[in-house]
Formats: sequence, C-alpha cells, structure tokens
Amino acid sequence: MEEKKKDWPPYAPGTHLRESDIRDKKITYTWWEPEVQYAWSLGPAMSKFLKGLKEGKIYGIHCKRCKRIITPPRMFCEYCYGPTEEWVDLPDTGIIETFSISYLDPDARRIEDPILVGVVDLDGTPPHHGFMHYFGEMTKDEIKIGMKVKAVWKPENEREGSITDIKYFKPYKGGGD
Amino acid sequence: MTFTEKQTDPTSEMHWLGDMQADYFYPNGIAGDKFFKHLKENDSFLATKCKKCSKVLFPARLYCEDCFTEIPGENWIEVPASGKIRLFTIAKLDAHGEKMKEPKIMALIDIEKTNGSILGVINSNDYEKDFSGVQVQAVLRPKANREGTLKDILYWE
Amino acid sequence: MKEVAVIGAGMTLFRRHLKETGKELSFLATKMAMEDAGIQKDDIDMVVMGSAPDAFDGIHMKGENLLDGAAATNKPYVRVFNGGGTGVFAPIAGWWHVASGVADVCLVVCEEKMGNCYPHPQTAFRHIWDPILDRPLNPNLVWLFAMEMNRYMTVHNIKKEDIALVSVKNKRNAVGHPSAQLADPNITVEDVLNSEVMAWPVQRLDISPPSDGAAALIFCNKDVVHKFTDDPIYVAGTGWSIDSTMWTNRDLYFPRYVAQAAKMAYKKAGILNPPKDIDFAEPYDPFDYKELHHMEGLLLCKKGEAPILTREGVTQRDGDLPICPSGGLLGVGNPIAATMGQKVCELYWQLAGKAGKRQIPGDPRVGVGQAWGDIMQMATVMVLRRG
Amino acid sequence: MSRKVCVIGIGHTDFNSITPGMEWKEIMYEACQKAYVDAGVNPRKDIGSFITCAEDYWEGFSIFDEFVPDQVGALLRPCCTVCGDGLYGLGNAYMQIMTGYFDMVAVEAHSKISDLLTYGDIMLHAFDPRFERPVSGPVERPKYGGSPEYPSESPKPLVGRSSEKERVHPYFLAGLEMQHYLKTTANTEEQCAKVVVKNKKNAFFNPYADYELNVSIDDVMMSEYLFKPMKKLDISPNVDGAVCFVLADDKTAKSLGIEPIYLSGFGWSSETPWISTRGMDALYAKNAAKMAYKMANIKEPKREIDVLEVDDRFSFKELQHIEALGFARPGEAGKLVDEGVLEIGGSLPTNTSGGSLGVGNCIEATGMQKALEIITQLRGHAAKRQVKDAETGLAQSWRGIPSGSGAVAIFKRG
Repeated sequence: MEEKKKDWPPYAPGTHLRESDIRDKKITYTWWEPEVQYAWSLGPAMSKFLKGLKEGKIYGIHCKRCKRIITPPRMFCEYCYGPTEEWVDLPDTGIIETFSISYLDPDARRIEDPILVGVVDLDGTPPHHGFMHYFGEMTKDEIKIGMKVKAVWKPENEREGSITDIKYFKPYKGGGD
Repeated sequence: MTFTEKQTDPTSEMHWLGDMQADYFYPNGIAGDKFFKHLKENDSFLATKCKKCSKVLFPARLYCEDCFTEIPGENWIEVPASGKIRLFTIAKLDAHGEKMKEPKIMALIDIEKTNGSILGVINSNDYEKDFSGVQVQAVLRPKANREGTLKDILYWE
Repeated sequence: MKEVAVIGAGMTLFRRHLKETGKELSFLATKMAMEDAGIQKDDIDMVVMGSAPDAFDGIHMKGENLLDGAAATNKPYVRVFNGGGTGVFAPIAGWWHVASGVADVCLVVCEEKMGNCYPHPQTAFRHIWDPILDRPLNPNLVWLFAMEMNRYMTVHNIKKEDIALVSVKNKRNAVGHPSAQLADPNITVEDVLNSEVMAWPVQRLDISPPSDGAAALIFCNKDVVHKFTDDPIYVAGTGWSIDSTMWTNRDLYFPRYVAQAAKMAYKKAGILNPPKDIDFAEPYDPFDYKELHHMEGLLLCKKGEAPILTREGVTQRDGDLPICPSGGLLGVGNPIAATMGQKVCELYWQLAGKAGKRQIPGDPRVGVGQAWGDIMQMATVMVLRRG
Repeated sequence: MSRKVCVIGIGHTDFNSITPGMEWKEIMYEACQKAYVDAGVNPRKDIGSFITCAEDYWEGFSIFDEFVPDQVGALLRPCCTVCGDGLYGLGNAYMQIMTGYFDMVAVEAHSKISDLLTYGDIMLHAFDPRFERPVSGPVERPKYGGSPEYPSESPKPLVGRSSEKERVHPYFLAGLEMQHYLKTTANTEEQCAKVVVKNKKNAFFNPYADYELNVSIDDVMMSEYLFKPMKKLDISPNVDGAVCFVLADDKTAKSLGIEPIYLSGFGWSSETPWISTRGMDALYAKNAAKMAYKMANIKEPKREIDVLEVDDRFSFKELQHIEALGFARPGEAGKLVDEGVLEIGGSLPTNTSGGSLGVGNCIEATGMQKALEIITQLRGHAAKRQVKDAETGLAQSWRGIPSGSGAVAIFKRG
C-alpha cells in the first residue's frame, strides 16, 4: 500500500513561545492568583502520630492479621483491608533506606548547601517501612545506604506536633548515645 | 463501626492547614492574542465568522467548535463594543461567602452583530431596575493603560 | 467484547511555552488525528480527555474547559486521570468505550500546559506530596526520583555511565521527530555526566523537560474499521495497576506495580515470553533510569539486566529490542498526559509504517507502551499489534 | 451472550456539614467497607477494578489519585480516577464490565468539601481564565512584579483569607441561569420555592440527610436575595460524605445469591464550556437522557419511570431538569409541583431523599447520592419515604457551576 508508507506526522502544529517573547510583551497574557487553602481533618491515626511527635515519640500501629507494624500509622491495613489496632511506641533509630543530595528548593531554584534527604527505615518495623526525613551531622561524602541513624529532636518547648519536630536523623553507633 | 477506634476528644488536634498556592500565567492564545491586541489599540471587538455554519462567534476563536473547522484570517470581523443585556443578577456575596461592601450587578451581554455574548459588570447602583434588554456600551481603560486582558473593559453602562 | 482498532493519531509541537491555549492545542492535535483517519466530527461517538493535574493549566475542572477543542461539544465526554500514568491511561479508557460496544468511534485527546504554572511547574508538584507527612519538609519532586534512582543503583550496583547511555540514546532518537523539544544528534555520555547536579544522583540531562503539548488518537470498532482503513492496528491488551500511597513503606528498587499491570496486559494479548514476543517498547522515561526500571517492570529483561542490554546496544533503534524509538520523554519532551504522543501514538506510527525517519527496521508487529504516575505507584500498559 | 450489569452492594457514610474526626481516607474507607459487606465480597480477592470520582482542587492535592488505593482496597489492582460526577464513574464501570476484563467493579465518590477553605475561589478557578474569570474581580499579580520572570523567592503560603480581594462569588452564574429559566418559561419563583419546601421536608424521612428543615413557601420567599432572583434557601449548602457501589455482571450477582438491580441505561453529555455561546437550557441533560433511554429501551419515560432523583443544587435546576428529561413539556414543570405530582405520594416522586437541597450538595458525590436513593427505593428499604411498587428509577446529575455537563443513570429491579 502506497499510502501506508506516508511519513506521519508530516509536521507538528503549534507556535513556539520563547521566554523573550513573554518578557518583551510580544504577546498578551492574563495573570491570575487563586486562593487555594485547606484545613485537612486529621483522623485518629494522624492525630495520634503527630501528638506522639510532640512528646518525642514515634508511634506505629499493629495489623494483627498481617503481623505488620506500620508507621506512619493508619486506621486500616492496605494489604488485608482490615482495621488496625494496638499502638506501638517505636524506637527513634533506623537505617537509611535511600537518600538524595539535593541542590534544589521546592520551586526548582538552585541552592548552595545541599540538603541531605531520604527515607529512614525505622527499627521495630518490617523492612522498608519508615518515612522521609532530612539527615544531618554527616557530609555528602559520608552518607550511605544502610547507615544507622538516630533522630535529633527539637527542644520540647519548640515542638508543635509536626513531622518537623524531628530536626533530622544523625549517624548512630548504637548503645546509649 | 469500621475502625477499632475513633476520635472522641473534641479538644484534640483536629486539622492541618495547607495550601495549593501558585501563580498562573495564561497566554491568551492564537485567537485571544489577536483579540486583545486589537482591543489595546481600538475601542471595538473582534469576532470570527465560521465559513461553514456562518455563525459569528464572539469572543473570536481559532476554530468553530460545532463544525470543527479552522477559521481563516479573512473571516475576522470588527464589531462595536456595545450590546444588549440578556441576563443580569445582583450579586451580594464575595468568593468567601461574605457580604460585599456594595452589591455588584453582573450581566450577560449579547454583543451586537454576533451570535455571542460576554460577562460583564454593570456600572449602576440602581438595584431595583430591570436591566433586561437595555442597550449598553463597554467603558474601556484609557488607551495608554491597556494591558491586553479582559480587565481593559472596566464596566458597562 | 469488541476488538478495537487504532485509525488515526496526531500530536502537536512540544515546547516549554506554546502560544496556543489548552483548547487550541487540543484542537490542533484532534484535527490532525481526524485528517489521518479521514473522519469528521460527526463520525465520533464519544470523547475521552486525558489531562494531568489541574494545577498546571491553572483551571479547576479543566476537563470541562478543554472540551470544545476536543470535538466534544454536545457529545458524551469524560476525563480520566491518574497523574503521569494518564498518557497511556486515557487511551485505555478510550479502548473500553469501544471494547464494551458502547461507542463505535472514540476520540482520545491528551493535553497539558505546564508552562502556565508559576514560578515553576515544580510549584504544582509540591502539592503532590502528602500534606501532613511530606509537605512540611519543603520537598522538591526531583527528590523522589533521586531517592528511587539511588535505591535502584545501589541494589543492583549500577554505574551512572550506564544510565546516562539512555539519555544519550533517546535524545539522539528524537532527531527527526517533528515535535521534539530536546533532540540532540551530538550528545555524549560525558555531557550527561558533566551536567549540573540537581539532586544527586539526578543531573540536569537525566531529566526530561516540562512542556506544553497535546496529542490525539482515534479508536474504532473492528466491525466498522473497513470504512476507514484496510490495514488496521489493533489493541491487543491493556493493563493498569496501583501501589500503596505510602511510598515509604515499600522497597523502591523494583516497580512491582508495573509488573502487575504488564502481566494483566500480556495475559490478554496472549504474550507468553515478553522479550521474544514483543518487537519494540515505549516505556515511560521521564528520567533516564526510569526507562531501565520500567524495562524490568515490563518483564522485558531480568531485574538489574536492563543497563547491560543498553550498554550492548540491544535497545538502540536498530537493535534486537528497540526501546523508545520515538525519542521518549527525554528527547521529545514531557507534557505529562500528552506523552501519549510518544507512548501510544508512536506504537501506531511504527506498526503502520508511518514513522518516517524514526521507523524501526524489520517490520515490527507487536509494540508495548507504558506510562507511570502518581507518587511512584501507578502503571498503565497498552499492547498494540498489527493485523 | 451479552452481559448485563447490576448493582450488588451499596455503602455510604452519614452526610454531615463537617467531619472533623475523620480524614478523607477514613470516610472513603467507611463507605467502601460498608458496600463490600453489603455485597458480601472481599475487595482484596473478588473485585477486579476500582474507580474513584474526584477533582484535585476539591481535595487539595495536585494528584488526588495517589491518595486513593489503600482505603478502597485497590492495592496492586487496577484503579483509576474519573474526573467527574459519580454517575460518570458508574458509566465507566459498566463499560469495564462489558469489556469482559472484569466481573466486579467498585465505584466510589465522596465529598470532603469541609477541608476546603476557599470554595468560592476554587469554583472561580474553573471559569475560562481569559474571557470569563477576570470579570469576577481583581487579578492579583503583585508578587512577581507583573512579569513572568523567575522570582528569587518562593511565594509565601497565605495565612487566613485576604480581605482586600473582593471577588464575586461564582454562584452569580446560577443567578443568571435562574433568571434565564424564569424568563423563558412560565415558571415562577414561588414554584421554585415549593421545590425547596418539598425537598427539605423529604429530608426529614431520610436518616442520613443533613439539611432537613420545616419551612413554608413564605419562609423561602422571604429569605434574602443573594443573587437575584436566587434566594438564600434556593441554594443547596455543602456537605461531606462518601458513597460506594459494587457493580457486577448478572452471572456473578446470581452466584452470590443477590437479587440484582440492573444498571439498564446510562448516558452523559457535555455542552460547550463557553458561557458566551451556551444555551442555558440544560441541553446536556436532554442529550444524556436520550442516550440512556435508548440504552434502557425506554419509550415513554413518564409512564415507565417510577421514582426520580434529579440534580437540585439550585431549586430551579430541579424543574429545569425535569423538563429536559422529558417528564414535562418546556415550561410546565412548575405545574407538576403545584399539583403535588413530585411529592413522595404523587405520580412522579422526585428527590425523595431530599435531594441536594435536603441532604446537602455533596460535590462529585451528588450523582452517587442520587443513585443511592434510587437503589434504596428499588430495594424497598426507604422506610417512611418508600415509593410504592418502585420498579424503575432514574438518577441524574450535573457537574455544577460553571460546567454544562451532566449524566443520567437508569436502574431497574431484576
């Protein structure tokens, strides 16, 4: 079939707009700034978790059917779809599951001092269970997957019931440190 | 009951504040750009006439959505910045659901010589009057201050 | 169940900013697909829109706003959405419109205008994180990929050089693609390795750019396909799967959800031995390591084997198993949902012999396209075959 | 042999104006769990595919789909979001079952609208940004100095509401549409008020409704004009709640020993998004109904349909939709209200649940709430508001301001 061999798409429609076209006002445009604000209700699980952080504790919750302690906690288990129960006070130590050395801020601006960030696999939970946080008291050359870490908490009077009540996780040798 | 426990203490931590704030930049598009550039220099509007169904589309479009054909450049026509009020309402609430200082008369205005209309604010504080069918004229910003957005139309009277 | 054929496709330019509005982009892509298929608006029974976050275009319920550009005025019209997976999921939804017998001809349009969001498209991405657990840490989207990439590299002991090869391959493949935003015939592995570090291990040239763009695809029932073409391309199987929201509660080194979706699609398509039965693939490649990750997820090779295949040239356009012959997201651009243009439209163009300069040698018969989305949890897979 | 699709399980939460003790995940879990128990199925084993109906900005996430799978039981299963009303979800579930890929599909829709602090502004965000939205009020562009250059600082999240931005509430469009409706038909404001009275009264007999109210026509007529001719009581207030349905093919339903209620027809349609050229005559409902009637093989809707739930987010919409669906000639729906035809005991019981005016406006779950009432009626579980011998019911929904899209679903007892 002759037609079949046609090169398609023959072209790509569209008008490229360069940053300079916008800056020099070669085109007209409309701006808008919406007001987009929320107050998400916290259910029992998240409330308890955040209140725990304020007290310097990391709570997990038990799914007895799956024999799994999960944190961040939730009121149901996604594997068996049953309700979870029995709160567990977890240690604030773990290992680095994975990490990144970031030179970007949230709006993709460049920053000089890189942020060390990653996932902590918390002790007392099944493997690969934890949450994301910052790492500190280590350099970008020292950080490694599998490294043992321990939470550094904000002073008690500065804690407000947020994930940022933990300042970061620092290297940890074990024992009474 | 679907959970083993629920919130029972109304004083406990209940919500988490956050936003989805960002700013938005909308290029006015192929047709919109032509429309607003025209409005910047003139005191009239542009409309487009579909070559297939002959409807005069306002505001000007790149294509006729009913026939799904592109509208060629020669089918752009100039129309006066005036029209007849089709519908109006007296809005008392602002977007937060609170009373505005002054009610605003919002209207849908059929633009002359077109099959289209536009939303606008009527410059009046006569809240008893029936505006349906009243002929109105767009009041535009002084030419020097026009920026090429719908805001160049200050109000209608 | 009805058999479903693809009869036309279209795709606009992909650029950081396009002058057109979302509606106008949809119109251009739709018009092109309709010309390809040789149909009019009245021939279309139903329309599916695929568009990723409202927060890019800056229009709430943007599906409603875009519909007139998608030839959907006064037609049944629905928008489906699952983050980055939408690019392949919208065609899946189009497929079920036809396969169920509800529609004879269904148009699928995917549109994205990321350039609208300021100060940066990344600003919208901050709101994909969990508002309570993650957003207080001021995260950047790239962190996610950096963490996943690091895990993948560490578990399989993969070198960055091997991953950079993917970026080089795709940016070179994109040369000759009329939509391409970042095609580069002369790029080398050194360029990628020397590019700016964004969030280690992710560097600037490991990432696909944010873009504006649109793509369209037309499906039709096998019973009426003879009206439009003599040589149709059929949908052989589809699959999709989602993993837990709690991304910090699973090991990121292997995308088990992709495997799940792929198994579903292969089962329906009768594919028993994926690497042999599939002639070429378009896995989702917003980052270069993701192509490797997804090849493994799509069961095209064993875990950890994808970098080796890449190094050996198997995945080149003239290799045994061409991967991303379109140039992928890395070369052509990444307007989230509109990547349907590379992931599904490209399958159609390749199978129909319409890919022009990008055509794979050797008469391919079966191709698989895949997209991936949400917070590293959603996979959508579609298998097309000829005849 | 062609399959048939039926509803085998329904579940819902209570509908409340606020739900501070529950996260969005938890209200979804509650509704879904109830539906699965109702159908007697285990979502982790039996259900093939899951659909949620949601829009990002209502929920507060750029990609809401992320936060869905765990609580609906969809881990490592096919699951997706349909950006539309719940009835769109039912339609897509129907199609998924008809492909033969799945025997059982769950559809969930919810409203957690109380989480959203800036409802009006979000709705304005749905207007066309170039030709419609700027009319509503100030276009703020102070932060980055009016040019799209890369700013050196991140925008600071706003704390509290900014009072200087006086943007008009988007419901002004409903005011315009109501004026259009009253002007082009013979219906009156009193007849709209009667709809309010009827629906708020019906809600007394519905245990999950949140806005039941014992008002008279005078009370409604005396309530304040907010968007003249629309009065405060003509507008349905917002509510939180979740609804989940389990759909299956007829063979599966029979094997579970469930008396099926068939989803015998559905349809949806969209009008132009341009307010400037839209007819404002609910053409979307007309088109959607045409499609649904054809699929369900309904020739005379007035005779064949026993119970009706139509979208009544604004009181005039109920009348407008009744006309669009073919239950009254244009302009004559008002007469039906006057004659009491739409009451629970009348010949065309409409919005027996209380509708959006009585239950509350549950955003994308509106259609599901309406379908829920139809199923309850067809099962004969509606207690005091039960319509006698209900065999066939119709649910209709609209996507709300500023869209011109809507869906219709028809259910039949097996």
